[in-house]
Amino acid sequence: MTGLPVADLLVLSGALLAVGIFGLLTRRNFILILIAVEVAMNATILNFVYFAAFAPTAAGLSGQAIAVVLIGFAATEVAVGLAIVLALNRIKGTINVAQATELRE
Amino acid sequence: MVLGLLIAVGEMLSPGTYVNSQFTWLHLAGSPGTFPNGVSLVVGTLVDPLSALLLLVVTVVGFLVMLYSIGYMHQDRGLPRYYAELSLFLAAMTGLVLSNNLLEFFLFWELVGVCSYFLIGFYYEKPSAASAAKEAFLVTRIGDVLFLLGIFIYFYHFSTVGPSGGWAANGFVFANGTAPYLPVVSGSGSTLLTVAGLMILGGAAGKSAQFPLHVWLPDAMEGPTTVSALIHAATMVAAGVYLLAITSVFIGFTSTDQLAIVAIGGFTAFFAATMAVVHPDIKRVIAYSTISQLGYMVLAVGAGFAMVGLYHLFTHAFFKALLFLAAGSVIHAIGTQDLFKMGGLRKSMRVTSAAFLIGGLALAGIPPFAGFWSKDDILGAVYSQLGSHPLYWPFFLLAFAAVFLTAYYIFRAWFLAFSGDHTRDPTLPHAHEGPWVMQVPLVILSAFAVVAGLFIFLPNFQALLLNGAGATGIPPVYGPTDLALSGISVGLGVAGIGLAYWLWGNGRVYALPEDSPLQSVRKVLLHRYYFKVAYDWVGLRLVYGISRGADFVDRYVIDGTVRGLERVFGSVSNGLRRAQTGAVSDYAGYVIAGLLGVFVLLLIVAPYLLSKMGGG
Amino acid sequence: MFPVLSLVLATLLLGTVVTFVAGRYARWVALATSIVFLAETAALIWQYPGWPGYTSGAVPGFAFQESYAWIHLGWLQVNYTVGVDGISLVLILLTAVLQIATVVYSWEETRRPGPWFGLVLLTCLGCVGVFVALDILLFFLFWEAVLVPMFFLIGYWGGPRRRYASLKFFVYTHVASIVMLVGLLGLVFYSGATSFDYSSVYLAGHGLMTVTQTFLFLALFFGFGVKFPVVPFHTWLPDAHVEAPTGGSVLLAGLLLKLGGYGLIRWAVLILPLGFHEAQPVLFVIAFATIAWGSIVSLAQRDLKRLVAFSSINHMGIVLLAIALGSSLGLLAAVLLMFAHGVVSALLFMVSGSVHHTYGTRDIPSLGGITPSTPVLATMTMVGSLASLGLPWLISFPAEFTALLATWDGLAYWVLLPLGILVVTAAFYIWMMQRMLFGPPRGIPETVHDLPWFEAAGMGLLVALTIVLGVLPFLLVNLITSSPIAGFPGP
Amino acid sequence: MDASSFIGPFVPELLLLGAALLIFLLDVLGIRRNETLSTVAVAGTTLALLSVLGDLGFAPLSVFATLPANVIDAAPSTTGLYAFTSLGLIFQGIFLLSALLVSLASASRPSGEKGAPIFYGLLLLATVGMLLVAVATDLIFLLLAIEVTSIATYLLVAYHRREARSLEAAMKFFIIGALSTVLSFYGASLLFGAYGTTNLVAIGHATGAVGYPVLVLLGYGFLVAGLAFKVTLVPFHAWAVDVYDGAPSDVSAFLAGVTKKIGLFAYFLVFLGPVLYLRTVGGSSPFAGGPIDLGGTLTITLAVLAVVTMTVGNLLALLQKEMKRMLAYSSISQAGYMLIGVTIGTAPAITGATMQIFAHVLMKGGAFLVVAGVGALGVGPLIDDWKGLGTRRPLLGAAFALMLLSLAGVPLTVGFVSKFVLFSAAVQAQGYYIWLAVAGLLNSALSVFYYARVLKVMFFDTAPAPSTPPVTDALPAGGLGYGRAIAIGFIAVTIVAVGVYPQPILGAIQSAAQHFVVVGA
Repeated sequence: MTGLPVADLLVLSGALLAVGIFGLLTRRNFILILIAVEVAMNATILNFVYFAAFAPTAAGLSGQAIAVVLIGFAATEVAVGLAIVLALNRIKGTINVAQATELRE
Repeated sequence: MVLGLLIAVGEMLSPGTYVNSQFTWLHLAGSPGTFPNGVSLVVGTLVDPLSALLLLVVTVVGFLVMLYSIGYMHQDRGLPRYYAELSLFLAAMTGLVLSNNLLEFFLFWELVGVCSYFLIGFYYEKPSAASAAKEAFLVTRIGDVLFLLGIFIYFYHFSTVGPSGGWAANGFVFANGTAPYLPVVSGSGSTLLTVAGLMILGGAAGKSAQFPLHVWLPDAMEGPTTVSALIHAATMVAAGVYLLAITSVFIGFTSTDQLAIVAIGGFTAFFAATMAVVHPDIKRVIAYSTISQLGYMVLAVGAGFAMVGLYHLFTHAFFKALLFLAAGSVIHAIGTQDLFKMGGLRKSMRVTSAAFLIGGLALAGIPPFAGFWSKDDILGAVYSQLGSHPLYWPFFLLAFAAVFLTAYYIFRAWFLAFSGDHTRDPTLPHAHEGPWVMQVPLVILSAFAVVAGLFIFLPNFQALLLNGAGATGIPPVYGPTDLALSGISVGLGVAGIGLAYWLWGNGRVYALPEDSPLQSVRKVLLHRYYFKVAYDWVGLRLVYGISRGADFVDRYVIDGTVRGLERVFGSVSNGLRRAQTGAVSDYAGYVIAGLLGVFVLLLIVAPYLLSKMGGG
Repeated sequence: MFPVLSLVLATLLLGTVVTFVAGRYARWVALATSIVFLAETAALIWQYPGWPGYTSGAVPGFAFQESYAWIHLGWLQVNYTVGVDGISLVLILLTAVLQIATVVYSWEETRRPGPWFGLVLLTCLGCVGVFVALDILLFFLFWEAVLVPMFFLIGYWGGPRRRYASLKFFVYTHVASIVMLVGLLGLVFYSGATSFDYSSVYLAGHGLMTVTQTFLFLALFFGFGVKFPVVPFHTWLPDAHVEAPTGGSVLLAGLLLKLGGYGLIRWAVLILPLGFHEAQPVLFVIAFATIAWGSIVSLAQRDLKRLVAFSSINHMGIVLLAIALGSSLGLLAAVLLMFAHGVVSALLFMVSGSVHHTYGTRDIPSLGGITPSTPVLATMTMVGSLASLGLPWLISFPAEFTALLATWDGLAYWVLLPLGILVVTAAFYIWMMQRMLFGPPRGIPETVHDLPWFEAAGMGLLVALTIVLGVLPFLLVNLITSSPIAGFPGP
Repeated sequence: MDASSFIGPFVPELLLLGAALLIFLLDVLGIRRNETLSTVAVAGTTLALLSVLGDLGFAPLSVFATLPANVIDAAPSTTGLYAFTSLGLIFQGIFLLSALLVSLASASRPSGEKGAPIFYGLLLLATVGMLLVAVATDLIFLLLAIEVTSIATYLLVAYHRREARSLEAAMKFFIIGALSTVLSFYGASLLFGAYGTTNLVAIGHATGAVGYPVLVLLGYGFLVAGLAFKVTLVPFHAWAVDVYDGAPSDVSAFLAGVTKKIGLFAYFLVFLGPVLYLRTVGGSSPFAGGPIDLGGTLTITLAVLAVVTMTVGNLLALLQKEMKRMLAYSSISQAGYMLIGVTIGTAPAITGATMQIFAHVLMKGGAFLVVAGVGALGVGPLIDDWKGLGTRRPLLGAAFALMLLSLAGVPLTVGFVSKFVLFSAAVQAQGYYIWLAVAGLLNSALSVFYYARVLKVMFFDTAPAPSTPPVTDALPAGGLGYGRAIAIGFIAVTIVAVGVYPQPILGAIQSAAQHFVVVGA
């Protein structure tokens, strides 16, 4: 499986990942952080799909399967996240993660 | 003690016999290198002329002092302690005399030392007594340490070869009267032997209070007078001389050693006498005289006449003990030791004054008293050796001069104490003789002081001395051979007495004119040449200062480093904890930083290291 | 054959456990255990067949040897192997004596007697374990096991600064033993020894290259040296001693320090001759430094206990010197010294303990002339001090004599240094006695009672031993000389 | 594959699932008594544990065996998702043991407490995830299993829905967790790109024969970072302290005890492949003639991480004031020790690491259980609040002291055995690995300080007048409650027992590790 133009893919998915991470680092709003995580997650999914196209059949299929699984998984994760957001909001009245620094040295 | 006396007497009657028995005290494992079949340190007894001589002294004087103590000490507290320690001392002293090898000798040597330590400190409530005891222990300790080194050298280098009987692989038992070890030493060994000899000298100097380790003996007078008489006049201090004697007889000294010994002895004889000249304390005067007399003995031994030295030791023991006991009964009677407060005791204390007079005459070397014969022998013997080394001269002269001083200071003391018609200090209680238990020893000792010297004319005694010397160098001269020499020494003695009479006789008190140049000399002498001051300075300022400094370093530098380390860790820890902000985005930042770090490791650091290590 | 050594360990273990729960009767249990232990030790000595003989290169054999499989992982062969030779026997005897003395001395310990006596026994158990262990892991295990009870003894029953002292003791010595562990593991795996047993390690260790041996030896030496302790790694000792309760100090000085000496002989010097030879100069320097430092510093101490502590450093320095000589004479001297110092320092620490709770202070200058009020205590002090400064007829002298003779044998005129230090040692003891025992009474409360019977008994035992073995040293020496050092080749 | 052959191997997992479902069912039925639920959980975990032990071939338990013997340690296929290695089974045993102890101890929590069903349910589900991790041979399968655990534990931390601290902990846990998930999956995707497969065995064998070194390295880099979150390697550790601190102590016991261990096992699976491959092929570069030696590179990277982790963890714990945070940091440093095993990767090293993991489950889990119990007695969170506890409650104090000493690696405890084996393995590997041993040993020496400090506080410092009247004896067994008391007692006994005679367990692990080294890669 030589000749695979890895570079341009990496540019794209790498960019997605970077965007996600950047958001995760800079945002203070829990919801936005969740979104950022999703963006980053999509970089991974994109990789699988893309590589699957070049992989031998069996592996290729598994690659697409994995992509699908991951999409589902991402959804669950977000759900859990939202649950926590709600609870947090109920207690603290805010979803600004920067204000939750009770646990520290 | 009686047994000891019998042994001694028996030896007297049949001179030159040896009784030797021993058993292994300590067996050290052998090692391929040094001692192929190991070493046994043995403990045994050896009775030979030398030991017999000293044994006689120990037993007789010991017995008399015990007797005397009954009267002298009767109102003291802690008598059980006193007698226990005294008996222990006598036992140890006997052991020392009878021991048949250097190690055993050292064991008892230390034991008598500690006994003297306790007895000096008998009145331990008195700070002066306590500190005197300390001083005695430490100063002698210095000598002991050197002695120990001497033992090592002999033991290590000369214990596996040598004459039959002694120096066997099982330690260094004295060779029984055979030729001393010296001739056997080869050239290379002789330097070591010289060193060893010097070490022995050091030990002897410590015990016998020879210069420069003499400071402790005068202070030791803090102990009861009986103790001074027994330990610090007759027996223990003589042990140093005895050590030199047996060493020279059984091992032998190199000529260098001999010179050193002569030097120490001669110088000390004079040096101590000068200090005795001015001292107001009756006991200390006698103490200084002891040092000086010991100097004579050392001188004799150094010159190669071990037995002559011991002969003087023998006589000296009696008259010096006599002097002390006499002084003791004076102190007992009027409760002061200050000569200048005394006076006119001749009337009230006839026995005592007579005893002191006899002792003084003996010490001054006036014939026919004991001191004359032995001292005269010493001088004669040394004189006969002057040829062997030019450097003998000055010390011979010093010793000779000391004769004059001796006579002077002892009679100064006698006149101050006994002449005149009343005590200078009226407050003193009226003097009277002590109980009979105190007088009898005085009488007996006086008798000895008169006749002990004459023993030399007993054939047995002569034979004893002759055999004792074994095959040692020169057969010593006995009796007044060189009349001129004797004449001079006696003359000096008489002159000294005369001077003493002129200055102090009949209750006169001679006051040195203030403007006299001698004042400064007197001051120096009174301060004992500032030796004690110097030693205290070294001990207290220097050593203690150093140790204080060391303590400081220990606490704040060495341990400080440890605690510093703790602090460093602590601060690092706190620094790291500050990173734990609690803000989740910071944590996410750390994760990303970590990710980048991992990339750096994977892509840059690791390959670099691998290329360095060559496949890891 | 009958597993007698395991029996000894079992005795102590059982005693410890029972003592812990025995509450008010703890002391009786402890006493009983100590007596049984002493009896067993006596039996051991009685039955001791003597050293099987030693030929250079061959593996030394041990008496009463037992060996059971413990952890076998193929690459990791650990056994429970125990055995004794003369050296161990002497030190076990020391342990037995000190244990019984300590138990008696602290007879009326009222603060939680159960744990107190239990921990005392546990410490002794650890020490005995170290002395009999012939397997590296077993050895290290006991070695470490000693720390814990001592940590509690100091920390719970100690003086005002006990918390700091206990922590310092624990951490400091633990660090040392960690380094030692590296050395031990290296010894096993670099030498390719087939198991952790002494015999195989011994053979393999002799086969190592000089360089490896040197590094391993230094690592081991650091571990053992801190226990000694050697200058400059000694500062845990004064703190620990000053703060420790009397019983703790006794075990600390009497036993724990000996572990260092024993370990150095058994696991470093005998196993790594080449490395030892390379390291000898270092050892000499450190030994001299330790001797001088300990003695000089103790001259400046005001606190009696601190003084004794530093004198211990000085004595252990002599032990190190004797070991460093690497001659049979030296090793013999070292063992003798360890025994002697064990007894004497224990006695002196008991003395300082008694002084403390008789007069409420250990500050020498503020005391004086205590002899009339407490003659017995004063006597104990004198015997202890005189013994410690090496007076003949007392236990230390034969040991020090041998050590110094060995030093002359090995180092010629260097012996002057320890000899000179002897004077200093004498100086601070004599001075201490002058200030504390003699002179006009000072700082003495109205109602002073001389020692209670149990303290007197505890010390009396040691005093008796000091004198008896001082007069008849061959009793001890003949036991040791039948052990491997009798044939120690010496580098 | 037909049902039996599918159901067969997963009996333990199914047992736990069953128990979880039963618990939720009871919840629905309104039966929420803590004791009951805990009983169910305990029963489930016990059965599962028995079957795992049976599979491991412990003769007395062979009746519970559910796996055909030939399955275990069989040569793994390069396509399957899971395989049963005995090492994996041992890990399953460890996970189950921890879950068992936690649910047992939780029996002593106040009866009427809200959310008890959720707690047990999630606990069991998380365990299921772990069990799956232990059998994974496929990268995605592995990551998903980990996620199952993660998601369960996010909620587990948060199940005190009224506790601000718990929620904050959950939030941090979640965010960092999510980030790490992204990273690891991204890494996985890159590897998939490089190798065209996600089967670890295939990857392990293929390491030598693949282009795109950079792609591979990046992939592994992302995986190292992503999984490091679970293993709590420095600097991916920051969340752990806050989470262990904020979570209920029982949960902390579970988290600190085992969840990080799945990360470690994941490390075994993912990284030992290439590393071991190199070992077996004799250190030749997988990209023969290529620019990069993958095995060596990973080894060095992990070594650095290990040393940094243990050192920083210890330093952070050094002056810690709060008990739980101190324990948290100490478990971070412990992770560093375990990583040594992965780094060296020889059978002895894996034995040591596994033993260390087993020991840590006992010590750290036990410690947190004690903390929880003591908290129930009304003792504050600060270490200084424990003053005199050791003398007031000798037994509890002794047990805790035992755990601390074991953590410190004092002999006759399981903690010592594990460290001993681990560092012996490092020395035995020789070469540069001895420095890992030195670093680890020095660190454990450093760690002694803070453990000893706690002992000092507990036993030597005299307690102030009890400020808060102790809530003691609300429960039997001295206020601990039987469940917790039994759990703690069991742990204490085991620590000593295994510490004195580790041969059986060590032997089992050793043989398992040898198989793993041969098969796993």
